[in-house]
Amino acid sequence: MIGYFTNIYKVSAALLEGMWVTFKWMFRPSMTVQYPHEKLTPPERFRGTLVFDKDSCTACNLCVKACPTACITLEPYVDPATNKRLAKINWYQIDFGKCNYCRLCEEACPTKPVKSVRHSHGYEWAMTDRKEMNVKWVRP
Amino acid sequence: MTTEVIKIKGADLQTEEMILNLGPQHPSTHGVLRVILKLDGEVIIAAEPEVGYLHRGTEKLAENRTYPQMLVISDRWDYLSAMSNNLVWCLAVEKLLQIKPPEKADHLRVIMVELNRIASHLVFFGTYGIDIGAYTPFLHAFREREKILDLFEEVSGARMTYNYIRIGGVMADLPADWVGKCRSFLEWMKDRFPEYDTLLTGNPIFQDRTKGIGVLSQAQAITYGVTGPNLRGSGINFDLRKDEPYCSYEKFKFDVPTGANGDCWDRYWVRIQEMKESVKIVEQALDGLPAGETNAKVPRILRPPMGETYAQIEAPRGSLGIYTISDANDKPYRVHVRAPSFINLTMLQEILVGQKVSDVVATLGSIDIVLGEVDR
Amino acid sequence: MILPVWTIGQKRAAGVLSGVIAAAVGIALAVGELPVRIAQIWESVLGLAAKKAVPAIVMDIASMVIQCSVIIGFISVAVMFMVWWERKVSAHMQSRLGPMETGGWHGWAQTIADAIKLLLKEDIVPEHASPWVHFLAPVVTFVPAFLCYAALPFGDKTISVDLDVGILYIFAISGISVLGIIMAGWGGGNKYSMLGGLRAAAQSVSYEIPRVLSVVPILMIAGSMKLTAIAAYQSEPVSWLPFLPKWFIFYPFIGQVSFLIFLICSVAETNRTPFDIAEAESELVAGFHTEYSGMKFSFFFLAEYAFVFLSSGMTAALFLGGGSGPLLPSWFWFLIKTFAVVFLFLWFRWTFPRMRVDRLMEFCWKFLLPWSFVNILVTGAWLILR
Amino acid sequence: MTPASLFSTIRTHISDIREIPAPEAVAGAPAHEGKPYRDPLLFVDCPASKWLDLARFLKEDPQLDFDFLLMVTAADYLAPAPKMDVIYLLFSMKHRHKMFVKLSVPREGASVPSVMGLWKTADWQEREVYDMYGIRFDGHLNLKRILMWDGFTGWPMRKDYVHIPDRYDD
Repeated sequence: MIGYFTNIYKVSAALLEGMWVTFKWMFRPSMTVQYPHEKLTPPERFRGTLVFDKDSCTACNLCVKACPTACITLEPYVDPATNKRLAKINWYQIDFGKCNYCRLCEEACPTKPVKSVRHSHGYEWAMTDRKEMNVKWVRP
Repeated sequence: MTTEVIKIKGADLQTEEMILNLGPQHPSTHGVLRVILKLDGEVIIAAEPEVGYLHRGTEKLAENRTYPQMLVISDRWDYLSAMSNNLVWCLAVEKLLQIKPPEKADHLRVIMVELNRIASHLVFFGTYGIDIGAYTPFLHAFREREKILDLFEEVSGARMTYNYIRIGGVMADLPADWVGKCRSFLEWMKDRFPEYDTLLTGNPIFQDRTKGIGVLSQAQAITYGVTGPNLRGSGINFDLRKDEPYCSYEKFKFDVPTGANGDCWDRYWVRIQEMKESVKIVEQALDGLPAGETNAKVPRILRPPMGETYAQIEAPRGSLGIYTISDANDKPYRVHVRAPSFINLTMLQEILVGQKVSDVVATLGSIDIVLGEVDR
Repeated sequence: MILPVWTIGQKRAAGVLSGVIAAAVGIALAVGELPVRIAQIWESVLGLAAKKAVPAIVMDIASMVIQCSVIIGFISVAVMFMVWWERKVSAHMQSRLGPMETGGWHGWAQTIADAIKLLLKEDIVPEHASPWVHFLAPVVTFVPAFLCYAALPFGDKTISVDLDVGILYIFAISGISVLGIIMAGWGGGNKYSMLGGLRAAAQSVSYEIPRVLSVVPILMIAGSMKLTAIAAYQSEPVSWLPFLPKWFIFYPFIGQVSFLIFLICSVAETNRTPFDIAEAESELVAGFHTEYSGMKFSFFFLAEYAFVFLSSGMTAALFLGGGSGPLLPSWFWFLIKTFAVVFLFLWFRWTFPRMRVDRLMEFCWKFLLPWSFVNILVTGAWLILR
Repeated sequence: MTPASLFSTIRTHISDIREIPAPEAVAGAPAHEGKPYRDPLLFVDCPASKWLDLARFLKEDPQLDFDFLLMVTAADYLAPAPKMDVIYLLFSMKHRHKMFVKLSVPREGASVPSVMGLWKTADWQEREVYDMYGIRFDGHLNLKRILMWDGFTGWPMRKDYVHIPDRYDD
């Protein structure tokens, strides 16, 4: 008999404790970042959309080999006079539909001080058509 | 093995079973899983899970990707604990190459894997609360997980597909104030555990919904090859971090929680205790963080020698193993991923028989499967 | 527990909140006792009508129409407020913000936007649903909620129909809405909603009995089923405890037990957690109202919140002394107490998990029912010995 | 128990199984590749017909007690000789030792006795091997595709699998 009542007491005490936790949290500041008004600044190593620097790239194809999903295609610049391939880039295309933002291309890129293909901190990018996913940089 | 359907023949009353499809579009199947239930009223006669909706053919992909590129694919197996997937792949390749990562890399790996275990168990805690009907724990759990993901974002650059643990070490050293932030997170986490206990663990309605349901006996657990918290929930003290210590786990003192009678409550309780243990491990790893560089010497084009190896670690969902056969060129000849969720799911067809519909959700939630890993 | 320091946003919100409360109290004091005001207006209208020789029957119809529209208007406004309030309370309990954008400060116009959206939504009737049952289900669920408000006392003497069997009337009419839920479950034609409908039927029927029995002690003490009489009985202070008002909740053993049983059963009656097995999201997806969209869905929503307000109104009237309270007018006291009980309903929903079907039935038949009988026994004994 | 002693206890009971030797460095292999590596475990090759009673012996013998089937997989070889290996990794919970068993089967129309009766985890893993490699497991209660959809033709994981372009290839 006593067990019956102690059981009731224990059950209701546990239920009330649970309610106290939610009540306590009601008056604490919330964690939400209201996106359009407040924006989080991504940390320094954040892997945002890829950015390509046309001039410093030497068309060495290392990034094409490093990419796991082979979404980078490029064409080196051929000098029209001597039609020899120069260490410059003609056009460089990344298919963002297949890219999975893994930074392997940036690590493979040998260009010194600043890498020619690297991740920027941009995360707000949307497109309405699939073809827009193939971003192409053309060096005149 | 489909259990044969027991035809219930009342003398006059001919009750025939109702076939109910749980999934693949269902809020509580944690992904794209379909369970065909044969119901008699609310009691289940036969259950046949059907998988394969999220099959991306990682083993075929692995055969034409170089060893470092395969890391990116490994993030996508158990997408709630990508660090463990990276770690098991790196351990397999390091075994083939016979190289040993430096001391600091081991510590960093342990910190990352244990933080990832806390994040993965927090997702379990949140979604299991919702399966049983309590909505608030989910939000509280994801608030804590958000803090862990911020830490990962600072160290590796991404929130879910980290690609941080590399063959021979780690991608880069910790940023400057990372250790301070990690310690403050651990303090914050320690205050949250008593709250979780009052919110769900101690709640009599929750206990009433999970105690004695979906009982998995020790013999069943072993014959079904179940590993991880589900196995420890049935009382078998088997944890790869203690049995086959990899990347310097033997240096850390932590105990392995085991349940008593293998029902949903024990599996839930084991995971909550494991979170507390992981906090202890991360603290010890942070205290003993040695100096020194973080990468072993690894050739740029990786060509492991001929041979085959099986490396396994204690992932949050069980023992995750990689079996690779290499024929000495830069792409693996054959890779097989021993996914714990895929094997833990097999026991579903035997446990569910005889249960009620609302218990299906509790049992399925307590096994804690991730469909990315089931279908690979 | 050190009180956490509040952010600027919270300080501003607290400021606005206290402003709103002060304004409400100001209006309440200005309006004063409602019946006195209404009586004055009503005399002047009658005088006008007498001069124009308007027949008496027209006056009665006019008064009925006015009363109905006042009640329907009040209910829809109250329901809209409650929907918004539930979303804000649940958000803050889960350390998030809830609606913030629509309508400026803390998204107060969110429910109005939802209502308009639901009005404009296409009303889908599933292909293998039986049309009439599907069409009538929301009506059968929704109309009883409004009928019951006729007998609810919003303060002393502000009651539209002062039935002397008020409580019986409310219990009887609110029983019909279970029929609506079963029709919705069966009418929808899909397996999940049928399961939901069956569960809701079993639950509502079995929780009706302890709910009614828990009110019996109050009838025995107050001696009548008239809600206004019960409210009047509770207004003077209790003889042996001078500062405590004579509310039924303060009666030593009887009051607390019947209050708790009544509260638990009304939570179960309105299908809210921890008893919401009818629309258990994780198992039955949305239970009986999966097959409804647009206006019909909002009827179910309206019915649920109307019943929540009705149950908390009755709890306030029966246990917390309806309109009695110092200083402020009685209808304002009634609103404060009702919204306090509504807050309890919300609080339960965002803290407790859901009970399993058979455990829920067992809890009702093996725990609540015997305790309500014991309660009646104790009241009887106390009445004889007094 | 060390692999050698393991092998000797098994050898006494079942005669015609042989231990697969660890691969040595091929004579002409370039130096930087390093010595071939294999896990220091016992690798046993067993003819498909003998597999069922070997499995039962491994499971029931108290000294070995392999009660835990960790993994079932397969590998497809074209180069030296066209064959397929079905690979089992067995583990003992009590003695904490592991062992590989390989069954080499021909590439066409291969069938291996199913060990579903001994270890229930083999149910789905054997279905996956069937789904990926086309190796039939006789005695399996529910042998049908598990990861690919039922209407899929061909065995995707075989080395000579050619993908038939379907509507998903844009």
